[in-house]
Amino acid sequence: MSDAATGVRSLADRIAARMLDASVLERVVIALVATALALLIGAVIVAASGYDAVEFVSSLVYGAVGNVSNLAFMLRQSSMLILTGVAVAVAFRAGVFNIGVQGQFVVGGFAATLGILFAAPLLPNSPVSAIPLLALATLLALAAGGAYGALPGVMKAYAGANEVITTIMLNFIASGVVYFLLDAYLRPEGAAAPNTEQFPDYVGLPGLVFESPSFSILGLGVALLTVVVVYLVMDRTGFGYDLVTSGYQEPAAKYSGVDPKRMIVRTMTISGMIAGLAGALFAIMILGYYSDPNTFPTFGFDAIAVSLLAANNPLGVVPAGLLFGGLDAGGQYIGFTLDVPSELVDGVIGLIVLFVAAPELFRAAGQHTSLGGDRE
Amino acid sequence: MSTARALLDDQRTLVGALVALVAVIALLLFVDLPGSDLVTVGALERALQAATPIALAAIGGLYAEKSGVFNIGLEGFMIFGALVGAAVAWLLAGDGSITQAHLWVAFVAVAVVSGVLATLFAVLLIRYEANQIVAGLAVWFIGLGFGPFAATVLWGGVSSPSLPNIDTIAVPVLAEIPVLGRLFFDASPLVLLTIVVAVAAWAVLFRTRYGYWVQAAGENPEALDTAGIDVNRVRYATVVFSGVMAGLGGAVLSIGIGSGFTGTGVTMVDGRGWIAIVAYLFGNYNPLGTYGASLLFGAMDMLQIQLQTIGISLPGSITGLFPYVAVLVVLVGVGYTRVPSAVGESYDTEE
Amino acid sequence: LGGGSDDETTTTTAADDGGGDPETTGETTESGGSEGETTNVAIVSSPAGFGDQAFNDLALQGLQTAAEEYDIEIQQVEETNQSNYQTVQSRLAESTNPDYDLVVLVSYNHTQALQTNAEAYPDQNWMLINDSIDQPNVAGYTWANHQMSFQAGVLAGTMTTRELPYEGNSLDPDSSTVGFVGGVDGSLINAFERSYRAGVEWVDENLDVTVGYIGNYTDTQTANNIATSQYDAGADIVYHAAAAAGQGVFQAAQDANRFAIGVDADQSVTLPEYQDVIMGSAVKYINEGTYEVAEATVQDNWSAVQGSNILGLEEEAVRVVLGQAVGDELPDVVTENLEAAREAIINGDVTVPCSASGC
Amino acid sequence: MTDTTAPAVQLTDITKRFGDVVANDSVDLTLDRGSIHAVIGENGAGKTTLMNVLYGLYDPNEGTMAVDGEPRSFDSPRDAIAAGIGMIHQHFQLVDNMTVLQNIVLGHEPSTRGLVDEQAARRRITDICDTYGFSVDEHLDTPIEELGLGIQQHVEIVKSLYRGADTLILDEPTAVLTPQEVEGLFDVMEALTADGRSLIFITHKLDEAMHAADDITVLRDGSAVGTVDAAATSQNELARMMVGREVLFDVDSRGGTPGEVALTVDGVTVRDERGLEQVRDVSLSVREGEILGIAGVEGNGQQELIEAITGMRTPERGTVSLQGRDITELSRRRRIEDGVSYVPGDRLEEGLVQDYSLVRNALLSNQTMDAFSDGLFLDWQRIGDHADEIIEAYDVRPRNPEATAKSLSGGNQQKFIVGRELERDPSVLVAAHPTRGVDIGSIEFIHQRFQDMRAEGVAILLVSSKLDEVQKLSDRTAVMYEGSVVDTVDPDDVTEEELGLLMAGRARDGTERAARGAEGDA
Ligand SMILES: Nc1ncnc2c1ncn2[C@@H]1O[C@H](COP(=O)(O)OP(=O)(O)OP(=O)(O)O)[C@@H](O)[C@H]1O
Ligand SMILES: Nc1ncnc2c1ncn2[C@@H]1O[C@H](COP(=O)(O)OP(=O)(O)OP(=O)(O)O)[C@@H](O)[C@H]1O
Ligand SMILES: [Mg+2]
Ligand SMILES: [Mg+2]
Repeated sequence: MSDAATGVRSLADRIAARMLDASVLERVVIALVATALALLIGAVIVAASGYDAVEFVSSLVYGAVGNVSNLAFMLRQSSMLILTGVAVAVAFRAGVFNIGVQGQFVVGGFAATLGILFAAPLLPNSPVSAIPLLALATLLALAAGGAYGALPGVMKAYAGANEVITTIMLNFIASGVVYFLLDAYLRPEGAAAPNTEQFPDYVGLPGLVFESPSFSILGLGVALLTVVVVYLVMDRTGFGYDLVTSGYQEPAAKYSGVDPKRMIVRTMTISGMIAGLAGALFAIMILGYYSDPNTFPTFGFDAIAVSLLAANNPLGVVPAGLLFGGLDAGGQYIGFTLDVPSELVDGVIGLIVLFVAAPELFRAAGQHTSLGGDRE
Repeated sequence: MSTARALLDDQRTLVGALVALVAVIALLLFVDLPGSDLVTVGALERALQAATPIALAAIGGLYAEKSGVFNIGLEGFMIFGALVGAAVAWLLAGDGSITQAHLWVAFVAVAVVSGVLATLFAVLLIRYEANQIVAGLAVWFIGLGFGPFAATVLWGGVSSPSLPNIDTIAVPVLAEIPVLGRLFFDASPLVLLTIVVAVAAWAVLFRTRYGYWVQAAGENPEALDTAGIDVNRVRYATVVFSGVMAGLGGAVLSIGIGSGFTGTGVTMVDGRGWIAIVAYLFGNYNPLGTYGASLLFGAMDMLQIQLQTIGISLPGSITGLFPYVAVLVVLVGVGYTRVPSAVGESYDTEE
Repeated sequence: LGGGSDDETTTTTAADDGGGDPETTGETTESGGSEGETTNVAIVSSPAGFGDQAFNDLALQGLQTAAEEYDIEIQQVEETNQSNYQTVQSRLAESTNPDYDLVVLVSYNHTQALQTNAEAYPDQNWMLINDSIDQPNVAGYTWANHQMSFQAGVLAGTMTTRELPYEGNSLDPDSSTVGFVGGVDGSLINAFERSYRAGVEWVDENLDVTVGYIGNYTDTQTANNIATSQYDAGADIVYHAAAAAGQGVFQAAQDANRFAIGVDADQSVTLPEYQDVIMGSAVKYINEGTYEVAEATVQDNWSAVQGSNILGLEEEAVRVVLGQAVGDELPDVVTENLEAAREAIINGDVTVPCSASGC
Repeated sequence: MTDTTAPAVQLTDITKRFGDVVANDSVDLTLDRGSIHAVIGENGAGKTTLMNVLYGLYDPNEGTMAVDGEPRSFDSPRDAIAAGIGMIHQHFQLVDNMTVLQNIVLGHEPSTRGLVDEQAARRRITDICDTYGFSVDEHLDTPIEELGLGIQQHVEIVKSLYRGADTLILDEPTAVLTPQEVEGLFDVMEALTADGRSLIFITHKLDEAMHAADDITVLRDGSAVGTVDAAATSQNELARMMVGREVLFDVDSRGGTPGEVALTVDGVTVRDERGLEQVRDVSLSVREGEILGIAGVEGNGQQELIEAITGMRTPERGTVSLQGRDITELSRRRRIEDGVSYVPGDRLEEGLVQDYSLVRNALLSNQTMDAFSDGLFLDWQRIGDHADEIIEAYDVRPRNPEATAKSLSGGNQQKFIVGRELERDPSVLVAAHPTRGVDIGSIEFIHQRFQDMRAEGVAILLVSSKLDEVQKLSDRTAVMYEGSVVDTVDPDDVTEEELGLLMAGRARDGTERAARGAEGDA
């Protein structure tokens, strides 16, 4: 019996135990009810605006899982949302509101791009070079995302600057600066679009199960692996215990030997690293080049909703990420099949977040399960 | 003791900085230095305009936070305000052209609609004890989604057609005063109105019983409760007020000094709600200081424009980041601003 | 409100969808519908989205004109995330209900994704606006932004030292400054700026151009502020290349009682409320381009449009049109200068900086 | 004022239950007009609960109240205030950043044309101050946070008077005061009663009750044991009533000979968050197998001192050494690993994570102990076993390791923390109020464990506000007053009374000590 095998088994046991936990059950119920309620309101608005609500909902579903290529698109969005969702969850779990995942994601992807573009000419033009290139890109993305996350962490820990605001400002700054660098220095001669040149063909993830040029099951694998690692760290290591304890009750964490300032910086660094990794995946798997960040999807913001829906639990991020990936894919499908403006789906996501923020609403509405559950 | 001193000192630095700013501006205006190209009466006029939506939202947010509720949804309320203002003015006009009366009615409508939305938000926060940060973010998301959605339903695209805005009003006689006349008395009435609002907000907060209650609700709700005042009622009032003010700030953008609603990207509000939060932190929860801070951010915007106009060439994509960087510098510099101690905690009377 | 962008409720009706199944049809790229049968066209927006009263709306308008003449169903797809273009394109190409005979992609943001998809879906015909790809099933259309901006510069340069009293607005003949307000400071708009500057200097070396960038194409307020700042600093004519945000420039012109130059469409027509300040517009006939390709699709004449089409002054696809209200007041020298500059460019006597696609 | 002969307050048969806990069990209490009535009792006897009932914060389950002879029932403090009752809580209800004046008038602001009429407020406050000899009016425009606790308490009293209180409830008003301030308070109390107002005075200190009050009611386990005339009782009688048995000093054999010096504190000075010097140049040492008790009124720097020792706080000056090794710069985590255990005074915020189960709480401060991890990962199995052991040994109820900490009663929470910290095999144990809120049986057990550990050679620093506990356990007792150690005494040589004098900043013989506390001052 290998350690890994026992590890996985006990992990599975723990997950099962968790799922039976009343407070987890309550959260699942709250998440489901919040989502259903938000969708219901969305459908009502659709109907009130003179569109066909039934068609709206059925297209939403078809667009997500209706056929193989829709499914691939949904899983692609889900992979990104799961990764960024875990990044958010790590920070929120430690009581730090990292709203800057989008910026860290942008910076991480940019670093990965730089690595690939500058190192590729130095390596033989063959598929073998993919391995060192991908490794380098990943490392750079982790480092850049981590550093860009650490910055607001330091500002909070040592200057008391509210991280909600600093991270939002840093999002704007990341997009602006990356755009400038890209347009000024990385745009190929003669091209108009602020895009870098295409990565070499061999840099990418093999499609495997799905024949999509922008989704590989390996991408989903990376996301799930990250989830497992983060879960293990949070649940099974002393560091994870420190982190989660800081989020629950900082004085107790401090009493038990945690340096609160350092913990903030570390948390933000880890969160930023995961966001950076998402950026690398985005550049490598989805784009295959890099572009103006202002045109990127707002994975980093949607991730907040994902994480909240999952009660900031890394395992819960997986179903939540799948749900939001589905909403995303369905929303896009609606965009080019129905007249209903697809922004509506963004609004529905906002409603889900709003409802998830107020569990008391559902408790008051009679969703009482046996235990009070915990509020953060 | 030292914190209190620090606070006082902080106030003084702020006032000092503002005085210095005004002095420099005056100097540049009246003396013919190279800087006089940079700071023109026109630039000041536009800085005052740019400060207006920020200041309105900031003063609202200040009241909410002072009473113990962090309304981080200001940006979202601004989006709704901008949209509703444009929509109501457009709908009122029907096929005809939009008149000044339509615009003013639209302003009132924005106040009402924002008030209703903010009441719902307040119920979630206060009665259902929603996490203030998360719920506030949700308001932003909802604004980002439903704002452009509603625009599409109304206008067939995420933006409205071009709309007229509130005319400037020239106050007879006063408008003739050099510089000041043009800045305040031959300007959009909204600029003047916002200054009046800032002064009134200051007086109410520090000179009336309601102001005392607001302060106590955020600092020690129990003390207020035992003094016989319903803490949550005070908080409801401030949260609704903050929503209304942010909504009006948004309306200023779309029909006050702007020309309709733009819903692409992060919408025309473009982060001003976030800057408003920083403005009242920088203003140390003092409505006058907050107005000054808003003006500073407005001036920052104008500075980067003026730099471009006089041909100091920095890439536009970089100068555009000035305000955001300024926010960071301000936050790191005055990060120790004393936040009311009960912010973020819901309050239940015992039993 | 511009063009026909408000009656866009045109959608596919499943009932008269008579298209065959494309997956099984032959190898040739000429699988488009023949006359008498409904032609399905999808148009995907650029990140700016529809309703920009410029680029996207113009492209759509061309299709709508074609739809009035031929049996065409238009599906508008607004997608503002560049990273989704890959998927949107392939989803449209794979669609069988309806089967699209033509997919129009607005803006170069689609280029990278289309490089893959054009090969992956050889049976699908694509029109790419503002860029081109060397594939048999792609019609690339690029308009010479730089040439029309040069012309705009000629207009501004000619007028700034003259008088033009019109309904309370005026020019200051003593001022030798004109302005430019751009959207995003990048290659694309830099080409507008530099060519405009070259046009101004072609008229008179000693004229000054002040330049400002908004940072996006949406913030009308900032556009207004920049233009006002330029008028304050002595500019009496401001040219904008800022899509929807450009309205702020016209407003500023009205407040300052000065003049402005529009872009993409004849904005004195599309935005009549500003016609008193719009001296002229640098126009590109994107609508004619989309019309042309739609027509070719209906008539099964793909080879006529396939390939890279760069449309400039010579093709009469771009030019400066004078404002519908102010135009009549302009002295003849304007038309003379514009014509002279046009000929010089076509002859190669004048080289306009940058290219159709950027700097 | 309907009936001038009726008592100011008459409580009859008041019963208040919290779930199974009977906090007040048909309590009677009569407060005569113009008198001071002391209420005494052990921790948890139900004093505060009774007062909260009177102040309208709690609804009694049974019983009636009469004010000035009229039956009343209060739904909220607002009603109580309207009926002329004021309460000064253990924790002051003041808004820190508002001025004294604003605090006093809060909720009852005189206004003219919308604006608060400061002049009117000022006049009324000055009147009140002049009548009773408060100096509060000298600080009317000062924010509360700049004032000392003594003045803050006066502000609280003036606030109640401003609101028209005839009857004042003072809940443990002396706990946070210096002896001089206590004297000042007693003067004020006298002036108030002379003016016809009535006071309820809650205290733990028998001498204070006897000195200040006219009548004394003793509560025990929620019931009123009896009411006595303060002039005609003795401390012994009161103590017997409080505890329910004769109180005897059971000084245990202290046994054993202390070994090497384990913990040394040398010239340590500590400032708090507000920059105030809370510990001034303190030096002391604890040997292996020795218990050093620290006695003192709460708020005299004990907390800051032990935080400097345990690594929760960085001292401004001075060194802390462990077995001769300077650990001043070591992090809290390193100190835990080096064998410094710490039972914190604040069990709700620091000692336990309220939302965690007991199993997860068993890991708190044990995160880096080898025993609980197998290399990379935590061994939750072993942590669970450890939680079971603590629950078993320290009689923590309920016996459910999955119960969340917040679902436990205060005493059980405390037992769990003590168990966790004592069972780590520390070389130094720092304990703050280890038996606070713990029932008698468990107190004996914990005390036994302290003595066992001393026998095993652990150096123990014990901070407690219970003098009997310090007297019983410690080998030496250091007394802290205003941040300094004023004396270190042998518990066998000193009476509780003498300790009390030291704690009050006086010499053992009662003479005014030459202002020693003022050394580092000015
Ligand atoms: N809100 C409450 N819910 C449940 N139990 C409570 C509550 N308040 C008090 N109790 C319990 O009622 C009993 C009496 O508590 P009370 O606070 O009146 O004691 P006290 O005499 O004031 O003690 P101390 O001297 O420590 O202040 C205790 O067992 C306490 O734990
Ligand atoms: N504020 C409160 N709100 C709700 N429940 C409370 C509160 N305070 C105490 N309790 C509950 O009341 C019960 C008794 O608590 P209390 O603090 O009186 O115990 P205790 O008398 O200190 O216990 P022990 O005898 O172990 O010292 C416990 O179940 C506790 O969880
Ligand atoms: Mg008590
Ligand atoms: Mg107890």
